[in-house]
Amino acid sequence: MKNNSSNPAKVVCDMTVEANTPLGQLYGLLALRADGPLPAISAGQFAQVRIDRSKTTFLRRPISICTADAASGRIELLVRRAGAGTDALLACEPGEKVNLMLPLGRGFSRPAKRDAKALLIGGGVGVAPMLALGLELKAEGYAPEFLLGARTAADLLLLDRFEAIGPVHLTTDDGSAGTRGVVTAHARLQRPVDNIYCCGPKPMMVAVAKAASRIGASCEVSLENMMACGVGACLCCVEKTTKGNVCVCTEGPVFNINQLTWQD
Amino acid sequence: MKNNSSNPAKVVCDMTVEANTPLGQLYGLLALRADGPLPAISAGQFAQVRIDRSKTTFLRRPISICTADAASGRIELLVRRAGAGTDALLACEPGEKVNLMLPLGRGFSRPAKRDAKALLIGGGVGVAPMLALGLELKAEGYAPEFLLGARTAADLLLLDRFEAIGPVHLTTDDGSAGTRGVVTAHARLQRPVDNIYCCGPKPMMVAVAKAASRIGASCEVSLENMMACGVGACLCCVEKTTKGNVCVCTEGPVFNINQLTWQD
Amino acid sequence: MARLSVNIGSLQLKNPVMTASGTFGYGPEFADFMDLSTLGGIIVKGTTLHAREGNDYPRMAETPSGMLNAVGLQNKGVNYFAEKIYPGIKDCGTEVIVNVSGATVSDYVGVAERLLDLDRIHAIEVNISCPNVKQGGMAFGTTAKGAASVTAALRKAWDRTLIVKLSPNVTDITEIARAVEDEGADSVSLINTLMGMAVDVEHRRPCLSTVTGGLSGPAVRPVAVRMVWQVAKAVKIPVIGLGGITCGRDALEFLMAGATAVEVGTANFLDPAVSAKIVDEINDYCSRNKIADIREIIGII
Amino acid sequence: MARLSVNIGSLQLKNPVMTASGTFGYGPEFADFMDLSTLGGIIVKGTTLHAREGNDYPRMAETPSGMLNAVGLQNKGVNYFAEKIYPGIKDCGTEVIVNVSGATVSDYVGVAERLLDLDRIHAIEVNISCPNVKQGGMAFGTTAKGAASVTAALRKAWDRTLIVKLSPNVTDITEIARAVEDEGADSVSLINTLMGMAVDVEHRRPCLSTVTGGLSGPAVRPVAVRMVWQVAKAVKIPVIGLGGITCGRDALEFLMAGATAVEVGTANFLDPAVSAKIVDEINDYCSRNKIADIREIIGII
Repeated sequence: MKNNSSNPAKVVCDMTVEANTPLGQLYGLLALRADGPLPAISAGQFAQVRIDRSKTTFLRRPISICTADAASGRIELLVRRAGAGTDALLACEPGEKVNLMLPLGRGFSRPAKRDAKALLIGGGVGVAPMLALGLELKAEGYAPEFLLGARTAADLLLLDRFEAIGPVHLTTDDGSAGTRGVVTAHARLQRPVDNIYCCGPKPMMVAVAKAASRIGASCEVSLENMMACGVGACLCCVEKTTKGNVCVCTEGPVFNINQLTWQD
Repeated sequence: MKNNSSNPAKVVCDMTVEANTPLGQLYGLLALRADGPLPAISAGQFAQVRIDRSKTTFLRRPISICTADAASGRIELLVRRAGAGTDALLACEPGEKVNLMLPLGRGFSRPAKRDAKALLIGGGVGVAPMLALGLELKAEGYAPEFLLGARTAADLLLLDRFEAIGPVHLTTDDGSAGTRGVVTAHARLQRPVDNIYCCGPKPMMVAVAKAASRIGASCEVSLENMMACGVGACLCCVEKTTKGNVCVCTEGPVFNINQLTWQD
Repeated sequence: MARLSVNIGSLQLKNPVMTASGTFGYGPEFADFMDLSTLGGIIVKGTTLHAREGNDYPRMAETPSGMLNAVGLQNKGVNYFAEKIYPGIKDCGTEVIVNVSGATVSDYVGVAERLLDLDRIHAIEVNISCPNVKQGGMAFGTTAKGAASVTAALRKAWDRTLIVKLSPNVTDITEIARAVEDEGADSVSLINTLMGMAVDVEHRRPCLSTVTGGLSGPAVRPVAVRMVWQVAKAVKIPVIGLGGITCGRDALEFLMAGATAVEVGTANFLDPAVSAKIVDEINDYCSRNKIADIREIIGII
Repeated sequence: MARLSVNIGSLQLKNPVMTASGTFGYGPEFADFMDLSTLGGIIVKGTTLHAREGNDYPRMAETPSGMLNAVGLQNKGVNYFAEKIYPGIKDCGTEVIVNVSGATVSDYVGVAERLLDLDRIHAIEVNISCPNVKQGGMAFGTTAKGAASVTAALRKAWDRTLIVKLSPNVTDITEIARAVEDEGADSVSLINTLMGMAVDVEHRRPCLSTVTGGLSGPAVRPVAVRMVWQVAKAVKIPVIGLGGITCGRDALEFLMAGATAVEVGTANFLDPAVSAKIVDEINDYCSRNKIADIREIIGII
């Protein structure tokens, strides 16, 4: 039962670190290159990254793909220091090899209408898939807007990249950049929105989901449940949905909020 | 019960890799520097090295100290690739920190007579403590000779360093350098020897011990039993001696062959 | 190329390497990464008579060289397996073995009876050792009496190869193994997970929704090898070894300790192609050591 | 600075961190690396009535996040301890607890009676769970009856704090714990090592001279935390937790699961100063979380 197609949907491969750019104390942007082309990758999909340098990290770490150029075998990963595993990953030096499984999971859907008002909302490191989605939507002729939130100005990542794609609205908890407060309090949500795409801390996504229902916008969120396998085998990363417990790694990580049971 | 002396006999500390010199495919010489002076170190003592880079290496690795300059906090370790732990150690880059416990165990004794004919016999990576001992003996006014054995010429390590101390006799299994055959077959053992000091593979040490008894030379060997703690707490590295099971890490690693039960 | 084929009862495996239940899905999940037909067998996830939702999230915690899980037998039931999954995997080129679970003896029997309709299922592995379900599961696996009762009932209902998966959470696993052997099991597989627990000290709560869960991974391998060695000396039926196997060397530990075949579990999460590599590594070891037939080293210790 | 002192029976510990028997020698072995007086206590190596040579080399094997040992209670006997070692450590500034082992009940009693001569020994830890000796040891620890018999005899002979160290190699550790509590033990400590085995596949032989040995280290921590949690809920006497503790966070897992104190074992081999650091890390956690008294979080789960 070998997948005989010369280009399987998923691969496991060593990739070379082309660059490892620190973004402040807490974050880093890892540029990786495969030896050849990669399978098609769509915004919202993730990679399972093996952490060879950390003695205490046993499992792979799921990391959302920030940008991808499958043809040239290049991807970028936005990494937040969350423990020994991510610390070790951010310690990788250019030229070093990192083993990844990718692309995994299902990405974001597309707005029903070509002229839809699409608002991409990212919080903290959750901006990663929003950059990928923004690039895809723009390339496909949509006009995405961004609403990015963070604790402080220092935690607003890759702003220049977002501004190159479309209008960017900002909020910070301390008001050091953009509007002070949470994203859901931002004025942009008072104006019409057709499609909301969101990735960030769960409390933020829950609030965004509520706001979306209120204003009648379609809304997809990207979940970050803890995972082991990343391919739907271990059933550890399940989210309770209208269809019962489903694997975030295969049915998600992107879900339409209608599938979720956050309201209950 | 703090050891209040300002200079304890043993320390655990991070040391900086000053150089990591490959010696062929199988070996490497690691030069390490502590932030300050180290406790007095004598030939035959060893260090317990923590291997941070290897996921699969749980315990420290005991490694014989090849050369030491306690005052300047410098030591050299001769390392043979024997698995993931030593591979990771030999992958260390200059500037990297390595954590060590040292100096551990008891070193070699001194010849009874100032004009003793001392023959230092080393096999493979077992030459490491012989270099330390040779340097000490010469500095103390003895005239040490070396008998070094290895599989091939490529496995004869640090020859220039030995030749700078005293006469060096060589044997190789394949005859690619020195006399073909084992060290115990070397002609030097036909001529008078008062003190033999030996470190190498166990079969070689057993043969040397036999030869020493035959020619009536005093003989000390350095054992390499597997260990966990290195300080006499776990009782895992025991060797059967005339006094029963004793810890190689504290009673040794150097033993006079009279203490051992190899004859039985 | 050494002869690697082994027999478990009437079941013939092209080589001793199978994938463990709950760690390899039904197989297709891994088809992008490796050739499933290179395996000795695939043991599909725990299947029950009726669909089960399993336990609440969080169900997993990472531990030193291992992980805890508390999935709780989430599956869509044996009918769904027979109708929706079996047709897609029956021709995958290797033996497909179904892991059977239940809360009562009649549950187990019901699953086995339904599986009799499926020609290509030549063996079942009976899970009497799941630590993550309230009823049944491990309850049957921690007493010789409980283990015997499930085995006896299934022996009547299932005439193909019957493998019973044993719990390591017992004082004397050989007693349980002998009990299932006496009731006609063709083989025992061990070990299932060790019951464990982890605490999130920052939030002062258990890491798992169920508090305790099953520990797997390389951490448990020494316990698994020991139990396989003990059981292989205590019974005449073939023993299948599992617990922390990550490479050919690890698999050989189990074979030498007395296992006729092995299952690769948690390691599938670390490297999705590892099970195929393990077959190659066992082959390499045999060539390197002039071993013509893997059976030469099975139980050599 | 939180209040860290805890009581085990009549034994008062300045903090809940002790070093485990067989991993810290008698203390002085580590005095170059840390200040022994910062510890809650030191549990010295297993002591028997008469001197024991222990098992043959090899006695140790490295395993994933752990190690196997088969030392077999090598020690010079209780008289040697009383005469040659006790004088040198009785004033080390922390509690010295003697781990007592034997092959027969009268052996255990004989050791305890000799220790009554030593004023500074306020507690003994009774090892009924050593997997590495043929007679006695684990035999007493795997049945409630055996555990009770040793405990009852020692309770008569020893009027100071009596701690019984339990084996994890059982189906229901709470049953054993209740049995020793019923016989008057002041505390139980757990877990001793899990019985394990490793194979040297290149030489096709066991790694240990005894074939099987005791598994310790972070690998076993989830099993240890689970058993401590179960036992703490089953008995009224204080529980001492051990098994794979390497840092303050690990120690806090045990405390929150119900342990009144902990023992640091194998980690002493990785960092000879780790036990002192763990005391500091527990203090830091308390300050960070506004905990005035460690007892606020003991058994919080």
